[in-house]
Amino acid sequence: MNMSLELLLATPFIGGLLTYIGGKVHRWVRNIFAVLFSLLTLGEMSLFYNTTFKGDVWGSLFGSKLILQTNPITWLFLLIVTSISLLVIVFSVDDMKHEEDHIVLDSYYMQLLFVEGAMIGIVLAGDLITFFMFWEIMSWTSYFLIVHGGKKSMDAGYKYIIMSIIGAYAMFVAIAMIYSKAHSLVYPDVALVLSQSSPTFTIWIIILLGVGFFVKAAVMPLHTWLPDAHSEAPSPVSPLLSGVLIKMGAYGLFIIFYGLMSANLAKNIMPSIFSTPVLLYIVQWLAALSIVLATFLAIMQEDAKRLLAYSSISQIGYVVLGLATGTSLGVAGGLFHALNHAIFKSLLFLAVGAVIYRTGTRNLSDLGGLVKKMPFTFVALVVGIIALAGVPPLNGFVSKWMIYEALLQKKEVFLLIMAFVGSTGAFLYVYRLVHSIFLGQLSQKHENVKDVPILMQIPMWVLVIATVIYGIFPGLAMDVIVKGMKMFGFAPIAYNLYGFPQGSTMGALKVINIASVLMISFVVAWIFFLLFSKSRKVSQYDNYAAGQVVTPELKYNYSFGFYMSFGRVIKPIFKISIERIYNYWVDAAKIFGDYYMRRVYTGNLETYNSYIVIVVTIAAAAVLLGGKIW
Amino acid sequence: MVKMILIAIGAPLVAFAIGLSFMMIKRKIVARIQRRYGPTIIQPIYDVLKLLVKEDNISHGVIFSLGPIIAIAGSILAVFFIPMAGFSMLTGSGDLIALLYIMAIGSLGMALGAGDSANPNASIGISRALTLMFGYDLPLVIIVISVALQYHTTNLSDIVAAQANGNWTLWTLPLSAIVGFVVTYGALGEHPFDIVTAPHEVATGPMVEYGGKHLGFLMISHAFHIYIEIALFVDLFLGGASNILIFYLKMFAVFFIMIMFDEVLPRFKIDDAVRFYWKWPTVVALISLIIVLVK
Amino acid sequence: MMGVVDKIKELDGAKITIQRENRIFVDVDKDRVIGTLYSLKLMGFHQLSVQNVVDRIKDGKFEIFYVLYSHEYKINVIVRTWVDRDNPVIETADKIYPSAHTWEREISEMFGIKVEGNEDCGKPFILENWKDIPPMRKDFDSVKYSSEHFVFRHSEGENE
Amino acid sequence: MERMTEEQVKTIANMLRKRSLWMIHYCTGCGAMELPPTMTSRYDMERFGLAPYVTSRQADILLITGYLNVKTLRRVITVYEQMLDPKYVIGFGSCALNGGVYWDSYAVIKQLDRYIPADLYIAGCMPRPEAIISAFRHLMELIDSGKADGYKRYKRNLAYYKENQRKVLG
Amino acid sequence: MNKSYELFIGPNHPGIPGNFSLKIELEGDTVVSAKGDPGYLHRAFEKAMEGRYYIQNLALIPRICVPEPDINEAAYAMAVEDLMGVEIPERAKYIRTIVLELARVANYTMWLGGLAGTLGLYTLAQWSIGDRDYALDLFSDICGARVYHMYIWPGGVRRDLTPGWEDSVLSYIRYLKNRLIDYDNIFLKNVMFKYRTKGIAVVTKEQAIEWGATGPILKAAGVAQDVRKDDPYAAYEYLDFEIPTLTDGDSWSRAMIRRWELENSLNMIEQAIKKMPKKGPVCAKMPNPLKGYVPEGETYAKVESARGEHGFYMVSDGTGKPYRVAVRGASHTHMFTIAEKVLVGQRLADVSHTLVSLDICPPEIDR
Repeated sequence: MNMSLELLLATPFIGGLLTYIGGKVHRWVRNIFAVLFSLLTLGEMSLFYNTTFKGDVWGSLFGSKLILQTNPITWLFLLIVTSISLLVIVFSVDDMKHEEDHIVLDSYYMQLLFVEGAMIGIVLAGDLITFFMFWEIMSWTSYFLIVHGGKKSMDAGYKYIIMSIIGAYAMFVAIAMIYSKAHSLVYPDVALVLSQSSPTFTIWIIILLGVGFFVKAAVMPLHTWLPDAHSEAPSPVSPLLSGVLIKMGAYGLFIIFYGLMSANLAKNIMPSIFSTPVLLYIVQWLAALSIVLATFLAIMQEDAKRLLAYSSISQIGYVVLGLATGTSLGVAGGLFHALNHAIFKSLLFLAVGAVIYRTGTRNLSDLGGLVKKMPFTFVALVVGIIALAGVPPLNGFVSKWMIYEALLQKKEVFLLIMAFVGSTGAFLYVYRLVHSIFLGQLSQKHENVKDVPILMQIPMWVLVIATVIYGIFPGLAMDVIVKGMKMFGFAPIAYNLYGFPQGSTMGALKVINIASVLMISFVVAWIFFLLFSKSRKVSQYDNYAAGQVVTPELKYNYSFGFYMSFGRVIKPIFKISIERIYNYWVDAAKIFGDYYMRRVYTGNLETYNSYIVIVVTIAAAAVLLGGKIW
Repeated sequence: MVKMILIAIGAPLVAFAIGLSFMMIKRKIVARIQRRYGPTIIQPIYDVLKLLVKEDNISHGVIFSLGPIIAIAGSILAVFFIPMAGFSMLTGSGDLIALLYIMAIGSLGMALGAGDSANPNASIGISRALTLMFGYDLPLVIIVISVALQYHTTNLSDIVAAQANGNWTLWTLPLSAIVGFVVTYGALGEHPFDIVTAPHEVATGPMVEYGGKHLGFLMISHAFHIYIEIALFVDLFLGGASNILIFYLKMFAVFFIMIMFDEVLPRFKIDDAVRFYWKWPTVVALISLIIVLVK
Repeated sequence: MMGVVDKIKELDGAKITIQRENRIFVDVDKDRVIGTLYSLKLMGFHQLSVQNVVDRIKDGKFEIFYVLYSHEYKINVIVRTWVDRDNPVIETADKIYPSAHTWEREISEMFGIKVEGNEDCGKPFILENWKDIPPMRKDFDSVKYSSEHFVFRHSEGENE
Repeated sequence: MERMTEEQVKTIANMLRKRSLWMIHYCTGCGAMELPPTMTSRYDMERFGLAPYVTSRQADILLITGYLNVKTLRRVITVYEQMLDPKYVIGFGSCALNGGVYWDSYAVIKQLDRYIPADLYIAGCMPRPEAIISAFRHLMELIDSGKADGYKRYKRNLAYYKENQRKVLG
Repeated sequence: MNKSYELFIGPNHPGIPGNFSLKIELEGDTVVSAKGDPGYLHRAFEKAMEGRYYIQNLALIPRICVPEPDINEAAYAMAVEDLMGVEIPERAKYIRTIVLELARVANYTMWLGGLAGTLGLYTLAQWSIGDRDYALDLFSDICGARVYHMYIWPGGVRRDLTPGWEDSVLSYIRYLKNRLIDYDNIFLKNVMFKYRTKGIAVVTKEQAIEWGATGPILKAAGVAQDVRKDDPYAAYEYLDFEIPTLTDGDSWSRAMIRRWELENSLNMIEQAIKKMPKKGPVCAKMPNPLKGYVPEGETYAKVESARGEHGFYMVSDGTGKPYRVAVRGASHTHMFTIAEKVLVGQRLADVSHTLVSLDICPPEIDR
């Protein structure tokens, strides 16, 4: 058992290197290696289902033990990391085929696997050094993944890495502060130190660590890197970033809120509002603001991936909001939403990626009418948006419902209202997404578009099935979550396979009933529909145009500025743009950074790869030998 | 068991009948307000049946045809979650919060279908519909929260039960009830919120390409829709009812007052409608919510 | 009020006919018409009521008239000019009177007069798919066209 | 037996159709001037289940309100072909019948039923609301007896109609 | 990036007042360009009139403008009278005034219904168009037709008023004045109405003059111009009336102007009935219409229609048929010079409302 945690951690790294080498042999060797190793990681991960394992020392650094650990909560995040990575890699095989330069591709797969490994490391970490080390590896490798997307993505990556560095420094300072007090960075020791130190110290530590996680989780106002990075990254990378990478921030928050700082501690050192410690209450408000503002911004987007990116900010807001409630139901809802968001957001990014793959554009106003050409992708996207909008019976609904109930129980009504607003707003932007891409008039230049190849469809199907299963049987996920939360001192919540009985919640939920009644009424309505005379299919040009004839030349498709009138309503809110202030800073940093960084970042991928490999090797060597050196 | 099945079949039928009767009455009352004689009372039935027996139907694709079907399926689903005169099939399977989302299923299905008609008028109509939905959802959510906090439950059956003996929410939370009434206008698309289908602007909006049996289905789903919105209002604020006649009378009273106002108001523009909902109804609902919180 | 009539009388190369106290005909050459219109507008004739054409087929000319009106003096001035029927080209007045733009579109379609400077002239306006000579010309026989293109109903009975 | 039921279904369908006639909101000519009075409070044609509807897909009756210009004819044909069966056409006034006062006009077609099948004509220029309502009543009778079969004729003689249309529209 | 899209308003669209097509290009919900497409009602009146006798043309001209046909008859009659030098009898002048003003009332009530309809208030549309119908009854009393009266003809009017007609008119006016209070309450004083119309489709004074606007558009922009005052015809010089003006030039001002004019017209009819000579000829002595030739010459006759200046430019070559008749409809300028410019930047929701507010009458444009 001991070995296997390390094996699990090592598999993607080894796989990454082998993939890179395999790429020199043949591209199929590389592809098969990449898929195999991510599959292997998933397989190894699944062994840890329902396992709790504390403290597996795998090295030491600065006299602090390096520990790997696992429990059901980490398993949940491992599941997200490994499964989405596998699907992304499978999707990449066809999606990245157009890339001519095989070096680019080799390093691409290697970086994918490295990011996966780094995230596994973060989740498995049992001490802050391991955590921080893999955190950094994740930041840098994902930066390289983002810049694969071309010229614009360089800027986006810059923004991302600069903000990541700021977050990392904050984190580093916090870790150094703890280390200076405790001389050990293992979680239980840290928790002990925090509980014994002065409240000011503890609050500072939490704030500093929190900044790092907030940057990664893209909670407003530290979100500005996300829209650019997630939209400019290559289409298979976006699901990894949006679905998984930002969850690491959420995981980090979970660790500091409930791992390093017990609930009592928080209550003791700071005042409470609505029985929530004030710091958590502020976090809740930031999360709620993220939900609302990012929803508004998503509504106004004209670019499919940017829209999804903003929606990610909004959805991660739910996760953080749930995590910060501090009640069992809320935290469980937050964790469950992290899983659900990973599933449906990856699904959406893959579906949009499939559209980009076939049409070459992600500009919503250039698309339209693709439902007849790409029906499978359409179904995938529709399932994704229904889940995202939180409409029963799909998975997004259940976790949102839990968060709402938790807020309602705590009478945090204003947060609840904001969460609700974000969710109704989601109807707007998800409909815009599906309408602009798949409905409306098919443009002439997309006459010959086909559905995507089977290798790209499989990941989408897997995610569609997962969306439905976790929606109808939320108990499957709750098994893991409730068990894991017990270890962090949460009271268990009553649940069953299909939902929640009335008791620990203010109302009851049984999704299977909703789903089955919906299905039955749908079938009844359909049969009733079929009783009447058949419909004849007409072309999209045989359309009402006030008596005039619709011709292909006519621009008869409403897509640009879909919610322009709504935009007029919310305009006053965005008079002061946070982003503009940030952009100014980033530009300044760029001017400064360009001079020095160009020396190091030559723009040559081979060089980058060698950097990564060297860094990883040195880190590994330092850690493995660390105990002996220091 | 037999009773369960009977209710399962009967509830949607009763809901449809009530909704349809309101459609009939509405046309007659509106005609009288407009100094006309008005159509025969069962005119909507003729209209729906005529549409259903059209010999020719057109479709722009599968999604286009699915739109009206999902609209009806979603409406039937919502019917089960609203306690109807003592019967409440599924209130134990989904509470008020779930109901808010369930009520959206039909509209979203309809929106998908209308989008597939490849007509900008339909697209504008849906854009307006969703925007309007966003507009009235804010006050609606606030009043739903205040009612839930008032009775410490989100289960609609319990809320109805708590209002027994004339202890209606209307008396305890009059401000919320007023906002609920205003929200119902938007939810039903009555004047001045008939922005979605405004014929002079977008040529009936989402329905622009629907004809024949598709349109008939949309009319049926509208009947359900009327029932759902008003039944929800009655359950939340007028204490539901223990028998169907009283339930109907309460619904009728609400509907009647609604028509009286709606025929003398011109139409809002969509952004003004959202601004309106986010201004007064929201403020009033928040006041009511704060009253509940303080109590 | 007489002041403005005197001013009109002083217009270069114009033949003035005072039909009524408030209706004045100003006949000018084709080359001078834009200048005359401009001077009249400066005098306060801001409104172009109608601009249209009379087909003087016997003289082989098109008579183009502009009915102007002044809010100030309450006077109608009708400016007339003539162009050859064989080569009907006029200059646009839409820089002076914006409403002339559409009138010119109409006369160019109905009479086949070319209007220089008006880019919309020549595009179909009222008629669609018109292949015959411009219909408002005197030599276009409407009855003949209509009996050639349409079938009249003669007696009772369906045509099937 | 089977034939009988089919017959019965048709009868019921026709009964429903005549009670709910939706006319398309298309004012092709000046006859449309008498439609608002017919629609509104004084004559109130909603009494008979007649209501104006907006798009071609929703409507049952196409009213050719008066003369039909060639340019309009093209749109009318588009609208007529977009309408769903069963659909009925009423020609308003003498202009739709034989060109009326525009007998010598180069722009106005002279016989509506050469281009689209008319089920009914209303005489007069312009027909009074009473005449319009009586025409609707007559149309209802025709529908009831199954004689309003213009849409079937259009399908049957499509070549004839298309030929005529092509001649005029070019 | 495809930013804009196109939308047809008309011909088969409730948002267009008549058979007309407006192709608008929109970006989001804002109009970026609007192009009118006329010709759907083109019947070649001007051509047809050249081929008919003066008296035959009487049957054609009312059909040029359907909502208010009488102005055509009056302008045509005035043009012919002007060419022939005929002075019409006093009583005919008053009758013409009454008929024209009654037609204006009919037009404005219909217009009010149209405006209310575009704003979604169908109740007022039902009321006002229903009330208009009683005015049509009055027409049918004097000439037998509801819409196309052919009552005003060269030399005066076709026949004398039916006995007791004045009283019916007066009772109708009383009725309508009472109803106007209801209209005001439901619509013009409605907060929502102000909300929808204030600041929409603004035509400023400078623009109105520059673009050649007439009628209510000009009055709403602050220019008191009215053919009835400036160049009085019929019996207007004997009547006492004011020209209402406002300064905003927006849709609300135009609605208010029309509302005042409606009341003005009712008052004018009352005055005219009071002042009208009770007896006397209603038609000047005219030559046999089939033989009588109109002298050679040209003239421009104009009347004030509900939309603005309505004119007939008539050229006679001395034969029994007019050589050329050119019709000036106010909507021609209002549509192509004003509406197309004013619509740019408007919201889609305001397009049909703007068209009705400018009172575009397609038959007048197409002719």
